[in-house]
Amino acid sequence: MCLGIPGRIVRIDDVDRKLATVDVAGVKRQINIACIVNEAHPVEHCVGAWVLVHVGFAMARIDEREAALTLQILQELGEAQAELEAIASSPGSSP
Amino acid sequence: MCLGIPGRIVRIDDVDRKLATVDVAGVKRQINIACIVNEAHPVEHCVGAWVLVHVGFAMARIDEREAALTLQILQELGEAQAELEAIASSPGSSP
Amino acid sequence: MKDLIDDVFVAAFDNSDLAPMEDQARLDLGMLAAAGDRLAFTTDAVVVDPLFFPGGDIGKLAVCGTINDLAVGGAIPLYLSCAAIIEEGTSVELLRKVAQSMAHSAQLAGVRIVTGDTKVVPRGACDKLFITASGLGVIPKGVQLNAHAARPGDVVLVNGLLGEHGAAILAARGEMALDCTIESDCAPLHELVAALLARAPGVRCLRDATRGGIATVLNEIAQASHVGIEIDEAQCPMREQVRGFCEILGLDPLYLANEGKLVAIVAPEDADAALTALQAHPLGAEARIVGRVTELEPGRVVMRTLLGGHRIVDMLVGEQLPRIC
Amino acid sequence: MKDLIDDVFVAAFDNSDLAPMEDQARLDLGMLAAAGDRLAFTTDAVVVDPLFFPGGDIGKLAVCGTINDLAVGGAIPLYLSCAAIIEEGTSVELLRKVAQSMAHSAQLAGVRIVTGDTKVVPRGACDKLFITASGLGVIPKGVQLNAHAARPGDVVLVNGLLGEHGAAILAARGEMALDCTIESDCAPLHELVAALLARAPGVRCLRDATRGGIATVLNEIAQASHVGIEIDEAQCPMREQVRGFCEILGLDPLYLANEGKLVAIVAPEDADAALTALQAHPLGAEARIVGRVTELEPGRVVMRTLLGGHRIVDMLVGEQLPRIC
Amino acid sequence: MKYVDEFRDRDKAAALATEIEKLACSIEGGSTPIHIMEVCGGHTHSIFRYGVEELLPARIELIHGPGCPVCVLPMGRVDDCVAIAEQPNVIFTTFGDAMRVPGSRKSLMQARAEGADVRMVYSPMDALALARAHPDREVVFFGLGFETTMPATALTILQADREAIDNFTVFCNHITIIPTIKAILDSPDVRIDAFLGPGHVSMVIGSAPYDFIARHYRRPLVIAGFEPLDVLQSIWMVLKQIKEGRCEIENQYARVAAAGGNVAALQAIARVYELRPFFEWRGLGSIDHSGVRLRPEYARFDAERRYAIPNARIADPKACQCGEVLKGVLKPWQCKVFGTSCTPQTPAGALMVSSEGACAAYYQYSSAKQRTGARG
Amino acid sequence: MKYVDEFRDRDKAAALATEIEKLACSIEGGSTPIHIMEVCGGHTHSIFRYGVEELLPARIELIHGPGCPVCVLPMGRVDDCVAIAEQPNVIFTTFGDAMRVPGSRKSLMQARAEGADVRMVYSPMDALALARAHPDREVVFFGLGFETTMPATALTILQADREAIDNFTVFCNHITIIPTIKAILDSPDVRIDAFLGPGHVSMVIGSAPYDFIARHYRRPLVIAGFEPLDVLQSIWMVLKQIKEGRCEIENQYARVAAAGGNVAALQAIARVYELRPFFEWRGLGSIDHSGVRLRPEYARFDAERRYAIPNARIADPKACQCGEVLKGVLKPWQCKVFGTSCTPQTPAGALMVSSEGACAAYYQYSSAKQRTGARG
Ligand code: SF4
Ligand code: SF4
Ligand SMILES: [Mg+2]
Ligand SMILES: [Mg+2]
Ligand SMILES: [Mg+2]
Ligand SMILES: [Mg+2]
Ligand SMILES: [Mg+2]
Ligand SMILES: [Mg+2]
Ligand SMILES: [Mg+2]
Ligand SMILES: [Mg+2]
Ligand SMILES: [Mg+2]
Ligand SMILES: [Mg+2]
Repeated sequence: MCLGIPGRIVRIDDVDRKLATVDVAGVKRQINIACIVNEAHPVEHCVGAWVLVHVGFAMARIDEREAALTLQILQELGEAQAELEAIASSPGSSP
Repeated sequence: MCLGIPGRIVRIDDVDRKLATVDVAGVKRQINIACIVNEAHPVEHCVGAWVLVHVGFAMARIDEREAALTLQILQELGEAQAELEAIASSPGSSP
Repeated sequence: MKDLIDDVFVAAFDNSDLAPMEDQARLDLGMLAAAGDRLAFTTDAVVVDPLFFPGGDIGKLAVCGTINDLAVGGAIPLYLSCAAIIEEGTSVELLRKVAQSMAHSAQLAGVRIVTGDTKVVPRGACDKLFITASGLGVIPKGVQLNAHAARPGDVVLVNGLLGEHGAAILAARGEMALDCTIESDCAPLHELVAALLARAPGVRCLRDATRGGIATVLNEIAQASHVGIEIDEAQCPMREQVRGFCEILGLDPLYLANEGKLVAIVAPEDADAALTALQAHPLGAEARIVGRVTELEPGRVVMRTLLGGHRIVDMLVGEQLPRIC
Repeated sequence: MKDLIDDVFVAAFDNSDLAPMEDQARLDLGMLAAAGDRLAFTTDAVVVDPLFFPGGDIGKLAVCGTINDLAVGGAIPLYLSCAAIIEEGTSVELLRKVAQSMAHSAQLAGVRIVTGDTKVVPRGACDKLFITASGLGVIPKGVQLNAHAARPGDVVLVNGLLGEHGAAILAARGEMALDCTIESDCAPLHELVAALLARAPGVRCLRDATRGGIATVLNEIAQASHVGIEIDEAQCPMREQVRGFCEILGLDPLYLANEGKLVAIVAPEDADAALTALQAHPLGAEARIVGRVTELEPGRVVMRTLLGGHRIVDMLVGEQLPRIC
Repeated sequence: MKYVDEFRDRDKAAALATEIEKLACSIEGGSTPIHIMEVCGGHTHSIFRYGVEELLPARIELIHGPGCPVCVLPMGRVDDCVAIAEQPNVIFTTFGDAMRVPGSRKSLMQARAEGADVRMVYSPMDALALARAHPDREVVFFGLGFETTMPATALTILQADREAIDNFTVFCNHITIIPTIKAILDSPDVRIDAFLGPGHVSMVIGSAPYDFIARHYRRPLVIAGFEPLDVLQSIWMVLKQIKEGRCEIENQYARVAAAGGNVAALQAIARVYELRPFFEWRGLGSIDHSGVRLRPEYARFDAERRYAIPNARIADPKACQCGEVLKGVLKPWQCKVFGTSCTPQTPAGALMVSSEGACAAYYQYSSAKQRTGARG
Repeated sequence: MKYVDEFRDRDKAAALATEIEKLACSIEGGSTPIHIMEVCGGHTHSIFRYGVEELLPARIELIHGPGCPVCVLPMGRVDDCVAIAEQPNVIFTTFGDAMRVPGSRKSLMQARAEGADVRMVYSPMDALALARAHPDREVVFFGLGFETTMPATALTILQADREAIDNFTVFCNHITIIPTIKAILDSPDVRIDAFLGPGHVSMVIGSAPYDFIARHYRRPLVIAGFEPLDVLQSIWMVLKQIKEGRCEIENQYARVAAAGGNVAALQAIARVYELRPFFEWRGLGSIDHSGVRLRPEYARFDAERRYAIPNARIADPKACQCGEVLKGVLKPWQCKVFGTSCTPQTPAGALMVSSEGACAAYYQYSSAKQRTGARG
């Protein structure tokens, strides 16, 4: 449930009503950003932010560092395997 | 103005509301006959009557005798002319 | 829904040339070229309301109308296409009835429905069902029928009683609450045309007198041929109920649509042969010579009235409306 | 009104084969038979909403769609009919634009609109304008393209980026308030097809991937040929915006309509030639081999997913709806 | 069709034509034209539909009078109809005749094309039936016509009253012909020697209301039926009066129009309507006491009171000469714009709209010879 | 697409699959299946769309949970939607997902085909915009979804309140997943070893609400993202917990779902909704405190109060075994009517309606092999 798609805020449309335009792969749509603004993150400073969009609302900011961490784990898994495979298939290894 | 067409009443549909069905060359339609009924001509006795229909109302009974008189005049005119022509074109007449 | 609807039509039309798996029918050109030297191609969008009416339905109308547009060019009608635009929510039962009527009409007429399309549009985006039929036929070598071929002295024939389709449709709509037994004359005329052409080579031009009635067709011919046409009101065959219907609503029956009537312009020497040929066919039993082509007032149709006077029978401006004055 | 509208179309289509005075076009059969041995005949009802959209309009769509249904049979498209159903009150200016677009598209494609019909229906009885176009073409001798001709081992090609028409139309309707620059791919494919057939005689089957997208077309071929088809998600060419559009609305781009894309099933030995031929044409620059025909699960289309797993690509049930879960 | 076909007979017409020819020759004054006005559009229609004029001697000139309620409808009234029809919840019902009459911005036909719910009915009863069938909608009936049609509208209102139907109103534009005939006879340029009287009006009002025409204005009048033989016979009767120096009200249409009219119909008229102080006629201007409206007792059925209508007086187009044609001063084809900027497709004046309008009739039914004005 | 494409990578998937395979082999119990329930329909969709199961060892069996708000919508609620949509002046707005869900008589799609004004929207804000644009109509929004969607509806109601829009109401069918997970864990025939937690619900509510699953029910749970690598990685994390004997709430989806959830969203939820005493779930029956309704302060935006709705409890079809499938007791293809009387064209149960429904997903995306039940 709850189709969500990452998008980047490219314009603030209405500061009072907390409306902004988000860009998803070049497709734009006006969304409500009330859930991702607060005193630390005022509406005006949202341009450029990556958010998770659900039914026309930004429901979360996407944490770039966390995303990178997740990918890094996957990367390392892959590399570890590649090494193992390389060893397994190297001429000198036992069958 | 005032397209009127002769038709014959073939059925009484509603005595109270004075509605009847009229037949015009086999085409039937419900009409209002309030204007052609009175104590002398109650609704119930209208079947068979020829009436002049205008916008869904019977606006007059058609007087068969008067119609015949009119046609008779035309008929006589025609016959009188035919006689004259016959005389004019008869071999013995002057050219 | 969509698949179901496709099935309804495909199932009804089932024949060897209908290839529902392909995007196009493929017809043997050698066979066609053997039958004649020209291919006739026509299309008609049918939007009749109501869909079912005395004497026919939208399906029969689409098939017959397209056959007739081929036939009046002298073509032997062979193949039809059928494109249906359907309002969401229209019952499959209704569609099945229409599809079967099309299939039946086509079969009776010896033509095949070989390709088609169906589109369902949202509720309110169309009025239940529209059908567009296109038709292919072959014109035998030597047959030359042209709207511009009428010559002064030619006679004008019709193959039967006029105005029945138009009156039947108006009556079936029920808006004027008129009750009658008028039926649409909807019929395929290609066999009648074949019989006519076989016996009367002097046929110059044929035209089915659909929307706008014979008045419109005669005007089109008069203009295309730069001739005058004079018809005689007393010779225009009409059912008594159609006359009554028109008198009540103030309509002119010459402008009422026909769907099984044609106008034939025939060289004078073949007039009798043409009349005989028409009358010998069931769809021409009431055929009549209704007028002749003249040199007077080229482009204009004149009618000798019942009274013996004359009036112009002009092109219809807009559609005829019922009137009370 | 009616006459005015007839004039709009007749004036726009003006060409020597269009005989507005006759009920049918008459086409030389000798010339047709010289070009091939089969006549291709097809029809499409076009009901697109909105009438004008990025990359095209209903008129261009009608012309291209009908040309494409001829082209994928291997036919050289030659003649079109045009039947327009028009809502009372639709502006003549709009109709003129559509008619001119049809005429322009036909001219560019080298086909002629030779017969037509227009019907005006009361306000509310249709949604502005529907166009049904039928088409005639000639299939050259020896060309044999059939939906049932796919064989295991054949390759599956498409001529370019998928899903653009469907996405452009959905976006143009504005209901989902998505703003993008996706344009319909609406284009006539007959020249591309001619180029393909000239270089790759091993083409077994072509199909334009319109309503229902390539998913539907592949299923039709798999069923008609009793073969399995496996495509590779990673090879399906798609514009980034189309992918984004689909992600936002939860749509599957494989089911989005195309109006300038075809699926080609080609014998393995001609796969490279086919790809080269397609890529050499402007409408095939993004052509790609997207899959192959298999012996497994006849009648079924399977996709190797981006992840390396597989899923079935079934026939679409009803139309795709935007979703949030 | 009984009472119809007998009156369309070609042979009888020929005989009548011969008699008329003879009579016309025998009337003193040599070749001076004899001008006969058929007041009623129904006669105009019949004359053109059957080519009656062709059977008449050159000396007889028919003048096509103002007796078509559609033709004399001023543009402002059409605008009012459109304004009512465009109210959100209204079903506007009308006879087909009024659909194409141009208003200053659009006709009812155009309003319908733009989305207004305008429906054609055959009878005011059908409009009332629509009101019964759609209690959530407001049904307005466009009451149009002379005395012939007035009773139908009146009886429909009385029926609505009996059934207490509250979503039915009438936009009353009924008019009466008598003051208009008087106005024409009073105009200085009038050229009318005799009248054919409107048979269906007389069917309702009888013949007495025309007495002043014979008595004060010394013009013969024959109440005429609508079949072509009726018209020919009435012309013949008129000529006999002229020949014999009589000025009387005679009745050719006695089979339908009784001398006393129709009592029930007159009662319904009296009960429902009252005279307006004046009413605007297209081409003729304002004429006193020439229209009726609903009495206050039936105010709740009065669309004029229920809807805010513009009620603007729109001047006839400058080039339009309908007034002169209606008075018999000009023949239709003598109008500056006849056949050029005024055609049935693009009517400038009302006489080009209805098939009863003299200009439309000439345009549609007359030969090119007549159109160019070269008439025998 | 950033944050999307990286998580659909074929090579990384292969590497993960190998690790999962190794882990699964190394977990004690030999070939006993390891049952992992993905609670959320979004995961189910992703699993089928990308063929994730094919990459998993035979020992791992995924159980597709009740986390699709469309699938668990009872028939009676669809009937209520239809009843509201068929009110004369209503524009009924809904996410496309709900259009085809069968009610006892018809779906919203069928109601629309029969003339009801039903419109699909992408956002509740769009429904509110419709209300602004059509002040003469009544716009009803069908509020559907778990905690992820609740804030959007709540914020829209708050906006309507600020603007004093009086033709906008919400038919609130929002539900909450926690009591339902608990109900499933309490059922005697449950066979679930671990959970993938719904990442987008956690984006709103954080991770704390799941603590009881680890603490009381001793099942590991990994909050998972929705891209296929997210799902695979979460399965790998779950297996690691099992292998290591841990029962924890872990978060694979930290890039989106913060531990504390979204404060603003939770505030909006708290302000607008209150828990219902119970709510009916299709296939699962009534579950206490599993749904929310509008607080009395927002009663004027509550469609349940504005419209007379049937509110009938319609029993699931007898043959329907959605409940068993939802609990993981049956695989979809083991249902008596799967693929015969229950297909996506003619869904008997809700799991066949939405593409997130486990049965529809099996029907559409799985190979014939799986359908016949002969699964490895
Ligand atoms: S031609 Fe037109 S403007 Fe002139 S009198 Fe006739 S209707 Fe009036
Ligand atoms: S097959 Fe149908 S009835 Fe059976 S569990 Fe699935 S959705 Fe429910
Ligand atoms: Mg045609
Ligand atoms: Mg035709
Ligand atoms: Mg024709
Ligand atoms: Mg098609
Ligand atoms: Mg409809
Ligand atoms: Mg086609
Ligand atoms: Mg097509
Ligand atoms: Mg195609
Ligand atoms: Mg036509
Ligand atoms: Mg519309």
